[in-house]
Amino acid sequence: MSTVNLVYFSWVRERIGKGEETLELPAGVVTIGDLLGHLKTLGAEYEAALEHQNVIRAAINQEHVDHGEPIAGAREIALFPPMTGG
Amino acid sequence: MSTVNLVYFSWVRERIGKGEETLELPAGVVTIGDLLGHLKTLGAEYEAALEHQNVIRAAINQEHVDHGEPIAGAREIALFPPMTGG
Amino acid sequence: MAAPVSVRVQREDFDLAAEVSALTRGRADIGAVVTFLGLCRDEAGSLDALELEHYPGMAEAEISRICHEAVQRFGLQAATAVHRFGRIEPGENIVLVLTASLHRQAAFDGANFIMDFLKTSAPFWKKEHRADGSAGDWVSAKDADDAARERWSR
Amino acid sequence: MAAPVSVRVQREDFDLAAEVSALTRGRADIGAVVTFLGLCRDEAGSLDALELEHYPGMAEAEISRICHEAVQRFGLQAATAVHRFGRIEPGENIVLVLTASLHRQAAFDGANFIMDFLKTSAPFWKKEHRADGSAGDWVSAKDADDAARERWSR
Repeated sequence: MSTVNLVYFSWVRERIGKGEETLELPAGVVTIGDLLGHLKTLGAEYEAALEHQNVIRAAINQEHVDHGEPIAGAREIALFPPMTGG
Repeated sequence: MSTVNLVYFSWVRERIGKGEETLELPAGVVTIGDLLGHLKTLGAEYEAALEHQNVIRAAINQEHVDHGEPIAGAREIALFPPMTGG
Repeated sequence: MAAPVSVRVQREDFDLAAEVSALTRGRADIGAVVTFLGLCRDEAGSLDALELEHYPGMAEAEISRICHEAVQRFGLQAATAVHRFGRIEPGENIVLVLTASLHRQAAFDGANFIMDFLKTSAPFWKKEHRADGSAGDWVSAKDADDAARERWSR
Repeated sequence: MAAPVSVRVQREDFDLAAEVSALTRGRADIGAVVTFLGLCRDEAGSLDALELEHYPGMAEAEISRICHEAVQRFGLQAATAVHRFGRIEPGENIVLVLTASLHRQAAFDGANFIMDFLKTSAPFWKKEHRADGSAGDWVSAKDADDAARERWSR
């Protein structure tokens, strides 16, 4: 088990119903993709937020990463939709 | 014979030694190119100013024209080097 | 000397003239300054306001990374970016980018590059509040913005 | 309604913030404003000042033609250009171009287009006064500026 701080933004945050949380992850969760799959087992709100898994963007320690990125050692993992600033 | 108002700028003005003048043109002067050729017969200062005839730019009534442009009816003809504003 | 990069993410409005002045003051080696100002449009009266959410910390970090890349790539003398968050009404400022360079094309390209990457990489999300009081939607990312960014791929 | 084009040729300095404000004030339909500011460089201390000569009347007319073409070509909501003449010292402003549009790329392209044509078509000529007191030369036109203009040929 490893502990990870998660932060959510925009409609990912709204659908999950919270902006941040700390979770214990089972050993099989190695990459961002694994994490998304794991979160979807935690309830309908996670399923709704992460339904279209391929559009979800992720950042580890405030840097963009792909879904294949290993999460070992991450202080903070952020999940959010495509950005619409500017 | 036709009468034309000429204006000069930058080093064309400096070499000719004046910023404007009114000239009577002989009948054979039809285009800007003809005008440049005629001016060069008027003295060493014109020859020096218009020596590299192909780099001289011209405007008729404040609009850019090519050397082949007829000058009939021109109120004002301007001769100047390539522009360097901005 | 590394070219100065200044990035701020803030709720309050910014002052374009003050930013230009901060960038050019006391130096006579800059030939060109390009500024980009992004404003909130009223969408023909249908928009009451935008609510801009951002990822504090990462927003500043990501915009800094983009600005430094632009400085490097286009040889800029300086780059500044200011992005607002919170509630922004039609006609109000959202984002400001400034670039300075010896010659004009670098400043144009640098500001254009920064905006293209800022649009698609800086962690900001816009929610619309409609003038008719209906629940606002999150603005969808545009394919055109991804395409604009792809122009810069070498 | 035709997009407003404002062109001025003047000896005195201009105020960038006032020009942006004049262009955006009282309207909430503009999404992007790009400004280009051209400044006099000191050329590593060798330049005392530039003397800008212009063709009164044609300078305004030619810049107006360029701005109207940019408005038409890029669908701009507004365009402003101010060009100074006379003696201009290092660090001082020379030229200002502003473009406004719904979306950012039109404003970027419009300002870039106006500057490329202004450089090669607006009747201005720069003479250098050197810091060592030697007689200044007229600045030569650059092939690079002609090439920049040719980019826009359809």
